[in-house]
Amino acid sequence: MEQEQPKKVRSEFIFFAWRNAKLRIGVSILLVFIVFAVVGPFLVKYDPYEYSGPMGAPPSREHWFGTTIFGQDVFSQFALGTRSTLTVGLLGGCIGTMVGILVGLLGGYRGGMLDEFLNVITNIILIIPTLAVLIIIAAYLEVRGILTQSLFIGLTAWPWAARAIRAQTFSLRVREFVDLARITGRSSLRIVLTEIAPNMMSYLLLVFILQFGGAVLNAATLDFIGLGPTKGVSLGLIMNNAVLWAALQLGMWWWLLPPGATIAAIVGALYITNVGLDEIFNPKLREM
Amino acid sequence: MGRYLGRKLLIYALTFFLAVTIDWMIPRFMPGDPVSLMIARIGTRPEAAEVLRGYFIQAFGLDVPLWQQYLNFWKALFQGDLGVSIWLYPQPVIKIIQRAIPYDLFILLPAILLSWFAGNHVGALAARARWLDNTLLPVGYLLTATPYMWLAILLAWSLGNVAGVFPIAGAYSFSIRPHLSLRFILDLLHHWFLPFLSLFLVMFGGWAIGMRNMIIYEMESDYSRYLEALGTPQKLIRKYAFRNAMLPQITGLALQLGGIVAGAVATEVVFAYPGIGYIILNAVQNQDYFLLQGCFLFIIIGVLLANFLIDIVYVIVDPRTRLGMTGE
Amino acid sequence: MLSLERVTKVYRLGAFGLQKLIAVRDVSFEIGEREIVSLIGESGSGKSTIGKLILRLTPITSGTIRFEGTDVSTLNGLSLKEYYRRVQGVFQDPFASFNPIFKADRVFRMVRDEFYPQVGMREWNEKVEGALRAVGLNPPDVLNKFPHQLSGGQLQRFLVARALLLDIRLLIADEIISMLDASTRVDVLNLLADLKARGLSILFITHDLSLGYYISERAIILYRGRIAEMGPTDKIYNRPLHPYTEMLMESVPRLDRKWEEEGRIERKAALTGSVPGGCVYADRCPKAMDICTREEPELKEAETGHFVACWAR
Amino acid sequence: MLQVENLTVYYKTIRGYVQALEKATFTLADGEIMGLAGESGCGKTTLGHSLIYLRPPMNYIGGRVVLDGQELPIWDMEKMQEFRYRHISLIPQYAMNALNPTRKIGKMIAELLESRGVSYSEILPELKRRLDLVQLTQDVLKMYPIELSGGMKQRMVMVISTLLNPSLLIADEITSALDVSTQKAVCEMLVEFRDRGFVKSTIIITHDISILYQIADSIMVMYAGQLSEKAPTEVVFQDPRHPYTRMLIGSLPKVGVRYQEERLRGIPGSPPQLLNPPPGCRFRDRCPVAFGRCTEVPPFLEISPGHSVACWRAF
Repeated sequence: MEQEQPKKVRSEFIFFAWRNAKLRIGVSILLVFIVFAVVGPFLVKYDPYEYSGPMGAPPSREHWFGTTIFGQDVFSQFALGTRSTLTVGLLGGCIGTMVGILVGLLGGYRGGMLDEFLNVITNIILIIPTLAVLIIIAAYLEVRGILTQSLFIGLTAWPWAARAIRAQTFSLRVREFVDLARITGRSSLRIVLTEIAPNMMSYLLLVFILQFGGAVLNAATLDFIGLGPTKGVSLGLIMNNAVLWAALQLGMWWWLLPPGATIAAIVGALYITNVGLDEIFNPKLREM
Repeated sequence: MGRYLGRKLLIYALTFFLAVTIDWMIPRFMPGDPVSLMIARIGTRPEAAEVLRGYFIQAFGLDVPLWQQYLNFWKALFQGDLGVSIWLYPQPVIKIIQRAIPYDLFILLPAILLSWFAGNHVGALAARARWLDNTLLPVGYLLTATPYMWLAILLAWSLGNVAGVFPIAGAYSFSIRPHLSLRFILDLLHHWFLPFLSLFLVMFGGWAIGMRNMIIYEMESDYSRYLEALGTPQKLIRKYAFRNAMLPQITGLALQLGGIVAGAVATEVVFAYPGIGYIILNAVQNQDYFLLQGCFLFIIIGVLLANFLIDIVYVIVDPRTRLGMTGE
Repeated sequence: MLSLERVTKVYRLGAFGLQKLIAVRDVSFEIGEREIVSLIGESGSGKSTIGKLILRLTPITSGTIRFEGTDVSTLNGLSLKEYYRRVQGVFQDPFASFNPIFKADRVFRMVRDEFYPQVGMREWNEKVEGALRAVGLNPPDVLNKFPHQLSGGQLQRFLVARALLLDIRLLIADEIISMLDASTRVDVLNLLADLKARGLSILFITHDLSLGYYISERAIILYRGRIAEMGPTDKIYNRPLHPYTEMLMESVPRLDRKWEEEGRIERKAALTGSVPGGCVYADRCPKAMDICTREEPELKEAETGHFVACWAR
Repeated sequence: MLQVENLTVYYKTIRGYVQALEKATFTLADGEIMGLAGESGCGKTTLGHSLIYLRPPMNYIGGRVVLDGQELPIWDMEKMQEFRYRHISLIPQYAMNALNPTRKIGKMIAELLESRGVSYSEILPELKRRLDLVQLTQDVLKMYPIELSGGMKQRMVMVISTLLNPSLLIADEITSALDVSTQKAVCEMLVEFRDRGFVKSTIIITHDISILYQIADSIMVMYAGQLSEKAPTEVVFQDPRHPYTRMLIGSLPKVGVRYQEERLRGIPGSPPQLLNPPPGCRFRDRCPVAFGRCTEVPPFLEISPGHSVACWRAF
């Protein structure tokens, strides 16, 4: 019976994961959008910028989400936009998390002047409003693609992650199992990778989810100001065009509402997943 | 206390220094020649292009060595010279920004303070009333997940376009000239309400959730348990928990400032509200780089000032920083 | 075998390391072959820091630590690994000593990876089982389990077994039984005595005086990073020379006599605490003289092998 | 005078009930300082806390608690409110963090007292006298907890907890975080509080039996959720009747004992899981004198005045 313990631990995790409604809801919504982002563009009948139908027509059989004021198919834009928005979120979230992990682990494990230095840098970038920097950078870029956008979003979003990971590393570093690895003659890099990082996996997942959500929102805001990808479509860009071409004044709700609702749903699902995972990883938050 | 504020001030000074440097660096070190780019985008006749080029080179100060350009940039900055706008040529950038700032304060101050106040109180209530908790949590998460501009669009469409209760563009009606009268003030407030509400709502969700989580954490802490074991009524325990949960919320306010700025920019764009955000949109559309740079600097300065104010408030409310017991 | 010469450790605190905390100051002592030395002190005495310095877990500020004649601070890479082959440590918290997400026997695998990559799996497993039996564990009971499935006592034995896999000469035992239950404490303590019988030397770091008496031949009393008194255990316990040691001996809850039976120590002395110049104990010392607040006393040999740092002696 | 009868408290977990306290029956006389000893997880803290503050995941299963002739509604968080602090009080294990970090201590005490309907200004002179007694200056009332050292906070909490002269005081592991010298001072203060009548009786929960030898009038030993033995301190040390008590005391190193001369022995094995404990005496597996009868739960019986044991061999 004793031998079965480890299995029990794992099954306990699954038990809580399954029982957690927040996680179930969050993950299902995310899955729906991810599937849509993958499959959606194949269902599209028109080029997103092609003038393919009547101008400013409400949703119909032919144009599921109606058309823009120029007669472009909103659904085509929407399907491609969802894909690019999720891509930016994923890439930007990855980059932000990576840099955060690097800076946090390095400063937290090494300590001393290096940490002091990284800490000051982190604090400075934390204070500077990310969007302002992004606007300046994006404005001067001649060609903006999804990749550059993700890169810049990731590179400005890491500070809080670094701070949180640094604090975690700090508390793990003084644990005795790290000392034990050191007196076994392990190198610092190996200790960080094999002793400290595995203990933060759940935490890193949470950080990534939040970075993901943040990147989606940041990208949407940038696109909305008109600093999005110079080619291609994104959900922010759809809203940008809609507002610029007076969709509000004309009451073209089909042009205005779907992109924002999708962003809200994706980010909301990410947040809810985050809370659910937090409850599972952190037994204190479990409701008995 | 001195140490705490001193350290913060040092960081702010470094931040400002870095921000100005970024502002100076980006047009010079980004790939491509910004001057040709601008001229190409403005797309004038060749003769005019030459004049423009001369002007730009002089304005950027590109004809002197880099270090001198950098020093000149700082010098001009301290003289309040941020260059001349291209979009509203020949108005100085600083004038345009000065005109916009009152609108930003008018929207942001009430939205930040009220959402913070209301969010904290509602969050604290949610921590003890289960029905409120069950409704507040989903609503709160949905609100924080909503992009600022979309909530703005939603409000403008529903309350402005469909219901027709509020205007959806501008700071006041075109038909009225700004002057001090009840009619004008009411008109101002009428235009102000929707942008304010959209900012307020998004922020409110975040504060309420933050407060709810913090207060639950505080109610589980050792001092709460001790008071409970001594039979203290819940009222006092909650009061303490609320007070202590406020502290991280104050720090949170400082951390959220960047996001709030972004929100304000997006909201102003939706409502064509003549604050910095609206200027940024126009600067972007008109390739007005001087104006963008100026806006960037003003945002940084505003955020730093706000951060410092929050620090002072924090020192006043948390005895631990006053006694120099914590470093961060 | 191991000698410390005027070892000092200063921690830098606060922003940019502007504040200093002297954790250990001018500490010199030796550990001989087959000897158990107790390092006794209250919290903040620097006893754990000394253990960490010997294990090279934190850099030394000044002074030298020599192991069999070699300056430990000069070691690096392979030579440091050789040092760890001979000097090992076991720490206070058995549960924190194991990475909670891995099985407990991972600590053995790590030793093999780092020190014996050439040894075959079968031979290695036999060696591990031998070490486990040597510390009184039944291999099938404890192998292939997660740390939380084992008791604190079992985990501490596990770590001793881990050290035994190497050719160790010196074991630094830092408060290794303070978190164990009374019923298993003494067994781990006895294990240390068995190790000594196998030819090991042990530095037994503790805050519990009765444990120090049970296990060690020599004891060192630390107070705020300085050695207050050092000498054969029975002499220190039965005829303490330093007023601090005296106070400790009176305060420790003993099972052979009650506090009331002796004169009550001045309570105030035990409760204040500020940092003066001169002797660090002067502010609490009932025998403090003028010189105590001005100059710091050196460690002097009061009788053969019994050292004390006190102006009153 | 405290009478506890068949008090049973379980912890609710997802796998079922952890039987942390099983049918505890004992009495505590006025003026008695009783030490409650046992290994970690034996239920001593559960017993202590259930007397004042029984909240989930602790579940009241059964039993009666009578204090000074009045039955305590320990299963009812609300009704217990009246008894807490005034009649039963607690010095928690986490005394170092028990004070609100952002309130001045004096103000916190004032608010605490007012909330219980006691006038701060009336009690202030007595509060100051007691601060003197525990060697704290009156200035601490104007300080924040962070300005106090660990030992000072510990004493501050001692004064606060006993300010209303409760009949019963539960002191939970109050010495474990302290240095030897401070530990002694704090223990002596506990005795003095009793001597001066600030509290009638005290339960000291600790894993350090040598402390109990110094200050307790009686010692109650618990094992795996069951009471093993309760007797006056001297009797527990001179003539323990439960094998667990005997082995536990036998395993304690004493100054004057060295391993070369007298090799002490621990208790082999480990306590049973309390999720599904084996029937009968829970010490059975580790007991050197266990026999057939031990599969039945031994009653906790008084074998001589003030000396109760739960062991078939002792009857």
